[in-house]
Amino acid sequence: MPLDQDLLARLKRHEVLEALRAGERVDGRDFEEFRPIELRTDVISKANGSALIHLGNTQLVVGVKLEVGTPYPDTPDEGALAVNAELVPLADPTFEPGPPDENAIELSRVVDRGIRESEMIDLKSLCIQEGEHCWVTFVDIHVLDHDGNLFDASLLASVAALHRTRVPRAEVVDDEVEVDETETTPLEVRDFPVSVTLALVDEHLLVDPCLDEEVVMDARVTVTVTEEGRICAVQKGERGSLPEHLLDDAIDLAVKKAEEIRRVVKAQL
Amino acid sequence: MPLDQDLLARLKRHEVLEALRAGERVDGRDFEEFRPIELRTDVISKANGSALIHLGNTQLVVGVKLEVGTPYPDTPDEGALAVNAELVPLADPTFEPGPPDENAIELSRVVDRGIRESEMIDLKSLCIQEGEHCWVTFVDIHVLDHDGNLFDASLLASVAALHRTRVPRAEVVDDEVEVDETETTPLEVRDFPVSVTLALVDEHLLVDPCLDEEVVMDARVTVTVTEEGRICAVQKGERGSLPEHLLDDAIDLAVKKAEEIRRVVKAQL
Amino acid sequence: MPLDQDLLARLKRHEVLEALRAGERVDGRDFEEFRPIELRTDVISKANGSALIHLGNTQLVVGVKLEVGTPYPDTPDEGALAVNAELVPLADPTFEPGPPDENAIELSRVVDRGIRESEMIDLKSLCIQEGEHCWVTFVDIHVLDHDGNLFDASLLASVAALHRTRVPRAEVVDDEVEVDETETTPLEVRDFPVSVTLALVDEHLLVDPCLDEEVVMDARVTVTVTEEGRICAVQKGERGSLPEHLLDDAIDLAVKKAEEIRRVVKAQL
Amino acid sequence: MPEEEPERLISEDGLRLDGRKPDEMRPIKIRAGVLKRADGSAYVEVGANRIVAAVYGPRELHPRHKQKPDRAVVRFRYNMAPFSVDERKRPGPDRRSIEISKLSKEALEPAIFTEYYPRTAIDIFVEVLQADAGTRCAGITAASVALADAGIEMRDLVAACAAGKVDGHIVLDPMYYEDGHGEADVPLAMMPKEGEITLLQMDGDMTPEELKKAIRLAKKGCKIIYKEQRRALKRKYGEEE
Amino acid sequence: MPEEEPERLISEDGLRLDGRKPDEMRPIKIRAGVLKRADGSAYVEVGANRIVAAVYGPRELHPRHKQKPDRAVVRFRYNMAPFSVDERKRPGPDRRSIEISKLSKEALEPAIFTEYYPRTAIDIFVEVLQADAGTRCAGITAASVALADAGIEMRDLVAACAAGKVDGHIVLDPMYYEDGHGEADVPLAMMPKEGEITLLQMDGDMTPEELKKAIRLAKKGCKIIYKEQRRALKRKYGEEE
Amino acid sequence: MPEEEPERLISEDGLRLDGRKPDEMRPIKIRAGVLKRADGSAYVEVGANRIVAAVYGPRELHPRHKQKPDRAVVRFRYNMAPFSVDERKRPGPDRRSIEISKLSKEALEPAIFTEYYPRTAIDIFVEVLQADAGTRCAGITAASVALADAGIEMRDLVAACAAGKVDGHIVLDPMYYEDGHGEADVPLAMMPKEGEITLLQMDGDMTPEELKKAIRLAKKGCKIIYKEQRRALKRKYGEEE
Repeated sequence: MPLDQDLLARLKRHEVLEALRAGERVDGRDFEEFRPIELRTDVISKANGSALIHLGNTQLVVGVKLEVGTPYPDTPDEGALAVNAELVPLADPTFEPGPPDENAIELSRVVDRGIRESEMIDLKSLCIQEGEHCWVTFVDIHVLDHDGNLFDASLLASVAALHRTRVPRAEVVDDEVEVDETETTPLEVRDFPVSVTLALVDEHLLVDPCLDEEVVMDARVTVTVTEEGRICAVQKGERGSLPEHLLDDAIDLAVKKAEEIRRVVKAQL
Repeated sequence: MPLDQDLLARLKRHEVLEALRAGERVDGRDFEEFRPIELRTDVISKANGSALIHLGNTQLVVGVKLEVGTPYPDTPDEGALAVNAELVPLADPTFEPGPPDENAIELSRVVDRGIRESEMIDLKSLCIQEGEHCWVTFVDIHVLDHDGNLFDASLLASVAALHRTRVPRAEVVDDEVEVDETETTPLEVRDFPVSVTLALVDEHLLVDPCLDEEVVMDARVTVTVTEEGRICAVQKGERGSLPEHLLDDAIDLAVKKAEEIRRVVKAQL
Repeated sequence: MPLDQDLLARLKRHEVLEALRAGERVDGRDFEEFRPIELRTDVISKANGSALIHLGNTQLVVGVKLEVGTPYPDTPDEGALAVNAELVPLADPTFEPGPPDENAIELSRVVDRGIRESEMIDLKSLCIQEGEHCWVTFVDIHVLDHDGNLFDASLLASVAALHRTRVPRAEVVDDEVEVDETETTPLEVRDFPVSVTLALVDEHLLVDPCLDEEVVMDARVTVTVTEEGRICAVQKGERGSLPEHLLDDAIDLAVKKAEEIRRVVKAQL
Repeated sequence: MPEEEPERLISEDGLRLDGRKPDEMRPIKIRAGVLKRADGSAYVEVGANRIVAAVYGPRELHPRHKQKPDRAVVRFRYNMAPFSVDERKRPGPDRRSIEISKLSKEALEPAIFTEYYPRTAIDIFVEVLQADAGTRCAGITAASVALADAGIEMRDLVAACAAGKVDGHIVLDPMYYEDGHGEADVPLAMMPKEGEITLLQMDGDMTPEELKKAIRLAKKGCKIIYKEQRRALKRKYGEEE
Repeated sequence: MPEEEPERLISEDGLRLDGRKPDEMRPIKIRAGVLKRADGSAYVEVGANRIVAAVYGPRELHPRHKQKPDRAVVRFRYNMAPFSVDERKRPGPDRRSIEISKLSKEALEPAIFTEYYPRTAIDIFVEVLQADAGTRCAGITAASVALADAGIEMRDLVAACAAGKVDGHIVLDPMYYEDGHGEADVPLAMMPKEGEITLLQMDGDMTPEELKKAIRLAKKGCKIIYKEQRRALKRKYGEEE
Repeated sequence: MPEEEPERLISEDGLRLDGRKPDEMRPIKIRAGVLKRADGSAYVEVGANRIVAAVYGPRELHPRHKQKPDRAVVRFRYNMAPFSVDERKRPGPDRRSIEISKLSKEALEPAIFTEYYPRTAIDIFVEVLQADAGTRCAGITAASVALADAGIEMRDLVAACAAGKVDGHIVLDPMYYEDGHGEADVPLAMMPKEGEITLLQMDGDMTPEELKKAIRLAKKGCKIIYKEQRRALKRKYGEEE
C-alpha cells in the first residue's frame, strides 16, 4: 500500500516541467489563468460572516466571529483583528495535527496584512467604549481540500466573509457590555483587497499555481492589490531566488489579474 | 532484563480465557463479584475532604480542595465542579508523565458525570456571592497502584471524599472574600452515586475487571446508579461491540450491584 | 563531517585528568585561579540595567527590565523578582530550542537565590502602591558562548546589571500607574553577592571550571557569599558525591575567592 | 434557540419545539466523496450540523514502534472549527474533543477489518463546521461513509444517532435546545446488519426502563441513518456498496 | 501552622514550637513494598509529610539513542499531588519540581551500580501526597528504599534530612512553620556507610561556621533516617539487606 | 523615539529625523567570528540593532528520517532576547518570529551549496540583543557572514536591507520611529553578485511604481551591506573570502 512517495513526486515534477517546456501548464491553463472560482457566503449561521470558496479543487471555509474584548493600550479607540489559519490534517496528507506550523502562520499573516494594510475594515468603527471595550474580529480560515494557492483562496474568502459580516448591537450598561444578537448592522467595509500568487517554475511565472506546480516551484510571490490598484502587501516565499525584472513583471501581472478576479468574485457576492 | 512483553501478554490472555471457558475468573471470583473494598477517609489534612481506596490491589487517593473562584456567566448562582485524574507513572509501567492522555481524560469525565448528573452536590450551596464569588470544588484523583477498574474505584473514593468534605466559612468584605479555615460546615451532599463497570470478555460480562481482564476485554460498560436506583451516566468504551440484550443485562446487573457496593462502602464512612 | 563525538570526549577527558595528575589544569591555571573577567555594563539601552560578561571564553548578557505588576497577596508591600536563564542553541551545540530544561532552570534558580537571599535588593522599595501595584524585576540571562561556569558568570553579570539599574518614576493616577521613563533613580542595592563554583575532579577542587573540566567533573559545588562573608546559598550538583572535609574546604575557599572576585568586578563597574 | 424560554419542550399534542414527533429525526443529508485530496470523504448534515469527514490510509505509520504487526492502527481526530459554535472555540483539542475522538475511534474500529492492513495507519478526521446537538453521532456517521469511500474493507457501516429525554418523554435525535434543556442524552452507534452496538453514552437522569427504551429508539434512528449512508454511497458508486 | 504568630520559634528552655529539642527529628515511619505494580516501592512519613516512591527498572529505554552503552540511565520525577499543599497545585511540573527532580537524581545516582545495567533505564517516581517541610529529603529517603525493594544493586542506601537555622539556632529537620519563618534551610543527602554527601543545598543567611555546623547536624539526622530505612527493609525481607 | 511627536518625518530640506538623507544607511558595524563554541559566527550593528548570529554544521541530523539524501537541511531560528525591546518579550517563539525564521531560511538557502552536504543539517541561530527597526535584515546579514565564517560553501553572500515609505518619500533603511509611523516597509535580501533577490516582503500602501523604486533602493542598500560583510571577513581572514 505505502507507495514510493519520492518516485511519485519525481514523476509529477517531470510532468510539470515537460509541459512547461512545451509552453503549457500541467492542467492545460494559460500561464496567466486563474482556476474557476466559486464562492458561497453565509454558509455558517453560527458565524457573524462566512464564505466557502472553491478555487479549482482547493476548498476552504472562512468564518468571521465578533467577540467583545479590550482594546490594545496603544489604540484605545479601535477594535482588533485576529486572523488564524488551521491547516487541519483532513485537507492534505502532509498536514499534521497540532498548533499552527510555519506554513499556517505564514498563510495567516499574509492574509492578515492584506486585510489590515488595505484598511478595508475601519477598526475605529469596532470600538464599543474607548479604552474599555471593543469588538475583536476573528477571521478563521479552515482549509478543507488543498490543491494549491491557499494564499489567494484564503484572502478571497476572508474578504468575502467580511463583506457579509453583520455586527450585533452592543451597549454598555453599568460598565458591562450587553450584546443583542438579533439586531445587527453590516460591518463597515471600505476596500476589496485581492492577492495574486505567482509561482516561479523554471523561469516562468505561473499565476494561481495548483499543488503539482507548487511542489516543483522555485519561488513564490504573492502581491496584494487594493481596489485602487495600489499594493498593500507582498511576500516572496520558498527557497529560490528571482531577478528584479521578474519581480517587476510579477507586480504588473498581479495588478492586472487582481482587478479581473475582483470582478469575478464580486459578481458572486 | 527486558522480558518479552508481547509473549507475557499472550500468555496472560490465554490464562484469562482458559479460566473463563472453565466458568471461572482468573482470580477465582464469581462473575458478578467485586473485589474487597477498603476505604479510609480524611487521610490528607491539607485537603477539605479526602479518601484512600483499595479495590483489590487497585489503590488511589482522592483529594477535594475548595477554592474561591468566579461563577460561570450562565450559572451565576452556582459553584463549580472540576474533576481531574492523574495517571502518574508511579502507578503503572505504561503510564507516562505529561498532560492527561485520552484515558485519564475519559476517566475524569466519567467520574465527573457521575457526580454532576446525580446532583449529589447542591452547586447552589457553593455560591458565595451571586455572579461574583463561588467555591470551585476540585476533585483530584491520584492513582497509586493500577490493577484494573479505575472507574469504579475513582468514583467511590470521590464520593466518599465529598461526603467528608467540610466547607470553610466565607464572607464577603469590601468585595473581597475572606475565608476562615478554622470554622467549617459539612458540604451538603444529597446522593451517593455508584458506578459499576463490566468487562465484556468472550461474551461474558465480568463485574469489576482486574487488570488482567481489562487487557483482554473486548468492550467495557460503566453504568452509574443513584441511591434511588436511577441511571445518571453510562459509558461504553474499548474497541469491541456488544448486542442490545447484553446491554440490558449490564444495566440490570449494575443497578443490583450498585446498591450492594453502596452498602459496603457506607459502612466504612 | 560528523566526527566521532564520543571519541573526542574521551580524548578530552584523558587530557584533563593527565594534566591534573601532573598537578596542572588543562588550561594552565592554578587550582584556585579564576579566568580573566571582563565586564561591560549598560550595553542594552532598551533594558533598565544590563551587563555583558566575559569569563574566559564564556560570554553572556544579562538584561534587567522593570515592569509594573501586582504584588503577591502574602507580600503586599513588596515588589517581585523573576530570574530567567535562556540557554539558547547559539551558545553551545548541545543546547536545544524550547522551554528551559533542567539545566537552565537550575541555573536561574541558583542565581535567583543568590540575589534574593543576600537581600541585595530592597523589595519594599519596589512597591508602588500597597497591595495594588509594584515593580516586577525581570533578570534575563542570555548565554552567548558557553565555555563553562555559567553559574558564576551569570550571578556576576546579574549583580552588576542590578547595580546599574535605574527605576523610572511611577505615579498612581486614578488607580492606574503612570510611568515616566525619562525620570529615573538608581535601584537601591545593598549587597554584592558573589558565587564561587568548584568542580570536584579526581578528588581535586578546581575553582571556576572551564567546559573541558565540567565535562569530566564528578560533582559541582556553588557557594554564594555576601559582602560580609556570610553564606546565602549553596548548591551541590552533578552525579558524584563528596566527603564532608572537602565540603568544608570548598566553603572556606569560596569565601576567600568571593572577596577577591568582588574586588576585581567592582573595579570595572 | 427560541427567543423566549418555552414553558415546555413537548406540546400538548405531543410535538416538539421544531414540530417533530418524539420519534422523528431531523432532516439528513449525506454525500460521499466530497474532497479530492483525501482517500475517502463524506459530508453530513443532520439538522444544522455541518460535518466533513476524511480518511487517509491505509498508509505508513511513523514512528515504526507504533505499528501493529497483525493489524492497522485506527486513529481518529474530532475537531471543531472555531466558528462552529456560539462562542468562538479556541483552536486545538480540549478535554471534550479528546474524549469524543477516543470513543468515536472505538465506535468505528469494530467495523473495520483492521487485520487486512497490518503495520499501517488508518487516519480518520472529522471537522465540525457548524454544531447543532449530536455532532459526535453525525461525525461517526460521516466517518463511516468516508471509510467506505476510501475503499477500506468493513464488516458493516456504522450508523450513529442519539435519543434523549425531554419533559419526561423519550425522543429521537435531540436538537440543540432539547439537548441543553432536556433531562438526558443517549448517543449510540451501531453496526445495523448484526445489531451490534459500538458506542453508548448517557448522562442525565433516567430509570433503567427509560434507558432501555432510549437505546431502542436510538437504534431505530440508526437504521434511518444507515439507509441514507447507503443511498449516498450508491449515488456515488452506482450501486449498493 | 500556629493560629497566632508566635513571638519566638525557640522557647527559653530551648524547645521548638512542636516541643522538639533543636537536634531532634520529627516522628518517622518508613514502609517498603507498598505497591504491587511497581518493581519496588516505599512509603515515608516524616512529620506530616506523606510520600510514596516507586521504581521501575532496569527496563528498556526508548528512544534507543538515549541509551548509554556502559550504564543505566537514571530518571527521577518528583511530583506533588494537587491536594498536597495549602493552595491547590496545578498538575504538572513547575520550575521548583524540575530542579528537585534533577538534584534528587544526582543524589541517588552515586549509590547505584549503574554500570551493572548498561543500555537500560531506572525510573524513580516520587509522589508527594501531603507536604510538610522537607519533601525533597523525604522523597530521596523513600526512593532509596524503593530502589532496594526493586532489587537494584547499590553501594549504600541514601538517607536525606535537612537542618535549618531558626532564631539563630541550628536545628534538625525543620517543620513547615520553621521552614517558612526561619533564617536558613540546609537539605542534605548522604551515603552513611562512607559518609559521602550526595546532595547539599542551602538558602538563607549563615556564617561559614553555622553552615558547617548545620551540615554536621543534618548528617546526624541522616543516620537516624538510615536506621529506619534499614529497619523497613528488614521488616519486609526478614534480615538486613 | 523623539520625546514629542514630530510633525513630519522628512524635513523641508529633505532630511530625516536622524539627519540622514533619504538614500542613506544607518551606521553599520560587522564582525566575523565573535563566538568560540559555534562553527561560525558574526555580530552586526545597524543603527541600534545588536545582533549575534551563529552557525553549527554541517552536522548530523536527528531523527534520521528528516535527512535529505541529496542535500543539507537548512534550519534557522530567529529569537529576540527578552530585554531587546521596549516591553519585555516573553521567551520563546511567537508567530512573528516563526514567520521571520521561515523567510530568513528561504532567503539564505539559495546561496548555500546544500548539495555538497547531503544528509546533514546546517543550523543558523540569530539572537536579537537589541532591536531597532530592520532586525530580520540585520539577522540575515549576520547569518550570511556566520555561514562564511563556518566555512560553508556558498554561491555568494546574502545581504539584506529594507526600504520604506515615509511622508510619501521612498527612504533607505528605516529606523524604529520611521518604521512605526511610515506608510510602508519593504525588507529585501539578495545575492549581490548575480542580482538575485532571495527575500522580499512589503506591507503598507504603495503604488506599483513606488514599490519598484523601493526595491531598487533596497538593492542599493544591500550593496553597501555587502561591502561591509566582505570587509568583516577580510579583517578576519586576511583577504577577501
